[in-house]
Amino acid sequence: MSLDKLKQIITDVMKEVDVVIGYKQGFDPLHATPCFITKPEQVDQVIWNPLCVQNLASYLTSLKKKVGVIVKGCDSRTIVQFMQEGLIDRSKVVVIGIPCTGVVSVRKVLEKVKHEPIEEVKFSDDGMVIVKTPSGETKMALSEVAPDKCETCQYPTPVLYDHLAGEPITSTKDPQSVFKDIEEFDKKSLEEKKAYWEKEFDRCIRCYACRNACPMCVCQDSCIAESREPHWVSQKSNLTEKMMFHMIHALHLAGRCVECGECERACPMGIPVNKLKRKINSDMKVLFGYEPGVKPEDKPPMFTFSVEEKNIEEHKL
Amino acid sequence: MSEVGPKELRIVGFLCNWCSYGGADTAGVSRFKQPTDLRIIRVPCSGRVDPLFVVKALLNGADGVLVSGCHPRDCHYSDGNFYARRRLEMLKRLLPFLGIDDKRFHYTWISASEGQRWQQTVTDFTKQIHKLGPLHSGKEAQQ
Amino acid sequence: MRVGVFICHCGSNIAGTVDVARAAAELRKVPGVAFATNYMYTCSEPGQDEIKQAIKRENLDRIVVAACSPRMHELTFRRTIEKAGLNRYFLEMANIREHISWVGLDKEANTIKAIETIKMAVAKVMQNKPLYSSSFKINKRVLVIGGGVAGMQAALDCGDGGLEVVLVEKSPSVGGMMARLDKTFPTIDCSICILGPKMVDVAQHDKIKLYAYSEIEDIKGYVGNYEVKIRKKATYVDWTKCTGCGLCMEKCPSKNSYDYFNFGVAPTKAINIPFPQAIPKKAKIDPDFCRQFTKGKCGVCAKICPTGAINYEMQDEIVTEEVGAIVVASGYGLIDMDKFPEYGGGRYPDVITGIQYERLLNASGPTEGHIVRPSDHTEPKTVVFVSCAGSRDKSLGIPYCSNFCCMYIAKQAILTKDHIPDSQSYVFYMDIRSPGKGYDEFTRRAQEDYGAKYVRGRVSRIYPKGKKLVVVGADTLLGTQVEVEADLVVLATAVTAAPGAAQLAEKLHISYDTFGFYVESHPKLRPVETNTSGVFLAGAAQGPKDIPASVGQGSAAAAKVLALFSKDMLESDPAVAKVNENTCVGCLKCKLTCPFGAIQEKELRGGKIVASVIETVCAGCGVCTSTCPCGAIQLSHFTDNQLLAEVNAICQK
Amino acid sequence: MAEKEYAYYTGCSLEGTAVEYDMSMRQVFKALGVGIIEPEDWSCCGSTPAHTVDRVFAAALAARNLTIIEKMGTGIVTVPCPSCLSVLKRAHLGMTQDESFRNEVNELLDEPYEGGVVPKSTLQVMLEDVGLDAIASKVTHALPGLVVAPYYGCILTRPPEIAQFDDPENPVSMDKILEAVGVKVADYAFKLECCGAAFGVPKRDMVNRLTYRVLSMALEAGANCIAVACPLCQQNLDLRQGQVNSTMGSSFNLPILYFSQIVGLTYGLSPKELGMDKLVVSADDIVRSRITIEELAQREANAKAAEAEAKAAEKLKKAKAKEEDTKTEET
Amino acid sequence: MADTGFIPKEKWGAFIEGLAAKAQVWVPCLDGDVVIFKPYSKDQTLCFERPANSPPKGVIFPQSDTLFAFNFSKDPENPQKVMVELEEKLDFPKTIIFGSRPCDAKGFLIYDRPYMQTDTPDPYYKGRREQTAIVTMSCQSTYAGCFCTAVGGGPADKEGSDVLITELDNGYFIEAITDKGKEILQQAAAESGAGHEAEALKKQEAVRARVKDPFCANGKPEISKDLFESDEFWEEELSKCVSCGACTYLCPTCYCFNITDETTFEKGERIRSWDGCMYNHFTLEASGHNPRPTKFQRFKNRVGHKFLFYPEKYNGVIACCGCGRCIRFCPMSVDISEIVSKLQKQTGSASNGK
Repeated sequence: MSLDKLKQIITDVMKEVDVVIGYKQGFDPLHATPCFITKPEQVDQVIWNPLCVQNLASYLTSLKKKVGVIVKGCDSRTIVQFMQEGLIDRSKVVVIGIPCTGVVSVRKVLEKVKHEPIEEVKFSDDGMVIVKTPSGETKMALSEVAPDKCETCQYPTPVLYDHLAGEPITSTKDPQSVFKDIEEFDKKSLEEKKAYWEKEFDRCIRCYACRNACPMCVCQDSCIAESREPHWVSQKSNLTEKMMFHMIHALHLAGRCVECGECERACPMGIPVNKLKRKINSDMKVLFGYEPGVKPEDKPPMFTFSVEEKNIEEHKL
Repeated sequence: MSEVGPKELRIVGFLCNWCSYGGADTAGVSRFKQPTDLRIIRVPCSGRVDPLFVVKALLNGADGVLVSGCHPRDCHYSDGNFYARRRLEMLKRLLPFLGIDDKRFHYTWISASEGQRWQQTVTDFTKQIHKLGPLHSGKEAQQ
Repeated sequence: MRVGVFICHCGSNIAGTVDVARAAAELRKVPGVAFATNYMYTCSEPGQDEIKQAIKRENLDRIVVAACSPRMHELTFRRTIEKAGLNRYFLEMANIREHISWVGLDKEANTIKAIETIKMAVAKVMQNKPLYSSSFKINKRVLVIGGGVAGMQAALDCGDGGLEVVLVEKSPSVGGMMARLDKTFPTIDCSICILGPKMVDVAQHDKIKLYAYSEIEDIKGYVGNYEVKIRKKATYVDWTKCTGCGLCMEKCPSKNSYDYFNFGVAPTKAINIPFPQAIPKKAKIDPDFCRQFTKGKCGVCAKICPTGAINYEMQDEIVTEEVGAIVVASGYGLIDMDKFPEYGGGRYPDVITGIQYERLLNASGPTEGHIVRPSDHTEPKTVVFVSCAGSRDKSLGIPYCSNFCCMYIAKQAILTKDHIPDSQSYVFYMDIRSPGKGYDEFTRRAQEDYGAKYVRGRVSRIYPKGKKLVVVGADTLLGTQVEVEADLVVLATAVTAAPGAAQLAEKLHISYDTFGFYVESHPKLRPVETNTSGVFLAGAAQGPKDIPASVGQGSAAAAKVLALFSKDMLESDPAVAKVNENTCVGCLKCKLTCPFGAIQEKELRGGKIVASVIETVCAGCGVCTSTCPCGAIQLSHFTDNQLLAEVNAICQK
Repeated sequence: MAEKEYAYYTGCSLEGTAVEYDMSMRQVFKALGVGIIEPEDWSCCGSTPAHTVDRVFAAALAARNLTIIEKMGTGIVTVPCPSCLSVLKRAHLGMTQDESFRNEVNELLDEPYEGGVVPKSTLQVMLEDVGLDAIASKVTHALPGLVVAPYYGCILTRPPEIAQFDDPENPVSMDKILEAVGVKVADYAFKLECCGAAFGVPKRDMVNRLTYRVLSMALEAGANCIAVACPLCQQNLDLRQGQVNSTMGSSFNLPILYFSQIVGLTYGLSPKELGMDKLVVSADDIVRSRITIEELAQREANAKAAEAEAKAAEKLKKAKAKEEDTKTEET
Repeated sequence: MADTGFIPKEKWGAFIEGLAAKAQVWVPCLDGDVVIFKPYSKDQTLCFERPANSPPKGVIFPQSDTLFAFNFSKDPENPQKVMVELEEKLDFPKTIIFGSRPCDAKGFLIYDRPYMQTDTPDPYYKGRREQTAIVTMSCQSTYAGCFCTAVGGGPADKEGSDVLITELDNGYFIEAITDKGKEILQQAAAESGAGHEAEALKKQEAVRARVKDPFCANGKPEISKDLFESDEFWEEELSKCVSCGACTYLCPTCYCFNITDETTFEKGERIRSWDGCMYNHFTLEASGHNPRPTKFQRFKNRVGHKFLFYPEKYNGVIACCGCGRCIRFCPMSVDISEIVSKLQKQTGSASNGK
């Protein structure tokens, strides 16, 4: 995909919208940051490379204007899910899709270069990332430092778009193994799983970055994690309350999580927050054959029912 | 003390007003004896039971949670239990992922006339929970 | 907050297995509880006075009554505290009888359970908010489902009371089962002779709108305002033109139609009027047998009909009626013969059911009242009646008694002797159940005056032997096996729920028991109400019952409807969902899941979209509350915080 | 080759009084391609006496056999004798439905029964697993004019919660199989009537009276033979027919055949290999009037040839086994 | 100088363990792939290579702190009367924060002014603060987003620390800064620091030179009020902010809190827990009105508090220590240094930038 073509599309889209959301270079060579383009001269700031990790569709529900938005395959599912839930007016959104060959996990790159200051980041055509630090250049394969979601990506090309910057790509990842990690984890003993989550959630500082970064967390300021009416969680900072918050997050996303991974990326404490939601998604698939954010005409399974549930059997004691 | 064990465990029951609460009443009227561990919370409909109530109870000291509503198709509010079924099934599958035995959570359908079924359910579920033992160890209790 | 706790002994019902005094003492230690006491019978007049006085004396503002199930007395105590000036929703009940004292053996454990249960109620009541009903208009029309004797009685009583009635009957004529009976016990009155005038009244009553051959398609709404869709099934005869002359029936060449009215004891024509006294007396085509439909040509009736009423193209039609209350009198069904392979399972033509025998006895039946064997049309001399064919038989899933078989068997034995004086009747029975006025005398008359031989025992097998049927059974009084060679065997087949009873219940949102009979609000005290307000029961739809009981229930249901409609406005239940517009984010997921369509979108000043509840439509299930992610829509009286207070009261690590 | 293999539990009767049931059943299964293996070291099922004494003990006797069968891995055991079947099934169901009962029974066993065996009557296997089409397809000879009264006895379909097969009050499985092989089945009302069961010794009069009714009803229904699937029924109707005649003044001469024998005859099997000669009331008449002498001779020859072949195969197998043994010893 | 010492690498572990014997020692530990302060124990993996993901502020100002517990009790004879017993714990154990960075240490100075240096000091904060010694490690490198020199700090700044340790090639150079520090140095049984000073200084200077200074204002950036009050400015800069509060919770200087009572029937606790101006509830009034309903206003307050209001109140001291955590961990990479440099008065050269 050429950046020039993307810029051309943005320039065209600008004519019919109030703002186009894209990416520009962030505070250091390893970070990209969202940019809100309202003037033609800003188009030149736009970049596109594997550092463009943020899910820009997250902004759609809070914007009242007519918006053009750049989406990767995974991000596009957010828009489809918004449509299923009637959360956006599709006529006010122009979707600029980018076929994506994978992004980087900043955390994984930093781990590779031992958290040294980043001086330069380059991407080669053969899928390598070259990172320059004071102690020299480190070369790593993009696949090595990609976030987990890229490893099983089924939708490299956006599932929905008005403009596509580039040629569509089809996934080479086995659709059967999307939830392999979840299945593997579930095989562990109850004690192991309990210990795992206790250790992970204990780090939580309840900063709500996971929630606020989540495109599907529609409540935002009204989140029950902070309210007294209803009073689901106290202000105590113990494991129970932390777990409770994460269960609220997970259960409110049941059958809605599009697995963009923003929650996990946003967490400053490195908690695998998306795992719970992916577990529920794997069950949604089994129970209702449902995958969030794929078909705009689908109904999220928790807001509908079948009189006869084919895949739910009555539990015996 | 409980009939099934030396020490009572904490079991919370969410019962819909129209069927299962009535079923528990019927069991009472018929004097169907049951273990005493269960504490009942009356809700209008199983569809009112947010799975988070179950989580809240399990995280905060309950050893087992039982939810019971009208039989599917028989909901006083016509569809409430259909939603409940989906939500509770989702939760039941999620609990073991968190390391909580899904046997600690049971959801079922009991009508107002099924006193005997209620007795059986309470007895069996209480037995099951006693078999699993307490969910919360003393260490955590201090937290 | 000043909570008052009243713990009831209920005589020894509670105090026998719960230490109520200790419970009261424990509750006094709970912060927020300003007063706690135990009382012999809290629901009694003095018991209620005690609550009222304590509210004034102790300045109480919340009340917890620990006693029986709230399903029993919640309303009683709500009224009590209301009289003492408190909002009725400042009451919580702790069910320490049905859920504790009656089911737990150990007094110590019961007492602890009771204390905790009462604490839960205290925790909840402290979260309770005052709620106020609002009034809404009612549509003073009533729908009666089923045109049997119970339904007709309800319709006539409502009509006479000045209400407009919509009567829906599934079959082509009203009359139900009673119209098929020959005589009624214990007076041997001619059934149709006493029912006929009622049927005519129904037809002629200016307040009653009759939909015959129609079924309920769908019901929406709530007490006072129901919208009912009725399917008028195609009769292929334009009833506005049909005069009921019967010419078509006479000329119809298709003679082997199944006769639903006569339970197939003899065939009928494909176009027919079910019986001479039918109301409405209109013809209808059975397309399963009509040659025009099965073979595509015939048209005899169309040619012969003097008014040109025949219309082979007729389609079902859906009409909508608006009513404010519903009486369900959909009647009963009978178990199939094929459930009795040991009695031939329907393979032997001379083993018939009681209702078929009624048709044979009936002067307007297919044999014009002559008792003949269906196989060879000869007069039977030995008739065996088998009672409890299916009833009280757990293996068939029917543990209950069918209520009226003992009586009609006695009647049929008497009538058999009347019709064929040289006949001999045998009755195999388990017990004779005749607890009505004049009933036991009647069964004795069958034995003593009419010589029916009653054998106490069950029939194990019926098999044909030549032209006869051998009935093998036990005589448990003599302790021997009995074999009777019979000409005709009549099975008193068990009463079941009417076919489709469950589907109708689902449309009405009323509950039904394991057997399909509709469940009343209270078996003793609210026998014609259901748990869905505005829906009442009459007749055998609620359980097997005989004619006087059905008629009585029909009138009772009518009285309930008239009482309900005696006001112009109804009070809504304020325990409905409410939206906190500050925290609602307008995602409207609640609108997706509301089973009643009670939620709509609302735009606030400044353009913010929020959910809004239509109070009268909301039924108070709370599905919206558990759907709402931000807790902005809360079901009053069962809010998250109220339920959490209960959870927190018992779950403390 | 057998399509599917079943464990085949004969029980004691089929080794003695009902050897013809065993012979004919094996032949029919062979003709249908149903493989059967007899469990090694099977023991008494417990029969009637055990469960009148002690429920756990009775189940243990049956379960010992189930354990052996479970290890064979066939999944299903087919049982010709309804009494054995009922006992095995009762133990199986009791042990799978009630954990504490299972533990109690397993306590008595050397090796526990885990509940992995489904007992089925031979009728059930033929009707449900083989299927009527397959049964009909093997027919080579018609038996014209034969009218059979199918007699099921009391225990084959009852109690229904144990038997879990066919209609408990009006069974039709045998009717269907016999109709499938082209035999006319009488409309017989006494399919389930009591034959007197084991009271033949202590209360002979009563049994004679009961069998009399069963037999006369069959005649009345126009049957010229009765088909059975139970060794005890067969014994009471066949062995005691003379007794009945002498005590009741009747003159029955009604052959009582196992249904498998009738099926075997339509499959062209020889009366001898079907054990027809073991019947007390001879069925020669109904056989000879329907199958020619030449045909019978041919069948006899076929049977002998088959037997010889089987023996040869057995010999070869034994020889090979011996060879193997010595080989292993050498190594 | 007697206030310095040297510990060879092989004695480093023993040094920490020695401290842990006499006080509760909080050290940066590796947990998953993040570094957080935890109480020292032998089975923890210590990590001094990079600053902890979250600062050690929770040691002195816990995320949720039980101010006191209360019990309701009643005389059953007089159920109308409820008695309350309070239980307050104000004796705090001796504590050492070991391995914090100069910026983290400086954070506590920002805390001290409102919590201690007033007429009504906060007993909980003061109690813990006085019992706590801060042992700081000077930075060996710069880290994504950090800018300490731009706000008057430095990678080896001693302000706020009791001890400053600089890692050398074959050991650690220890400087005791306060009396508490001297006590620790004594305990360390260190070799003399003399002779290692030069190496330490050289290392410190080398890192200092690499720290970026987006303000170029000698550590004292000044903000233009005109731009600060412009809604357009905030809307343009902050569109990408998702208004989570990670920045405030990770900030060593953010000291806001909330107080709630968490009660059941008989008992309860008054909890003081972290809060932050990025949260909607922070300014939500009981009436339902919220004076800062949007993320723009909230972020404006955050910047304002650090660079305008706090300096106004406390003699020009900027309430930002330049640790860079809020930039590094911001999910949307919002850069406060970039925003502040844009807000700077047209004096510095940086204001010419974008």
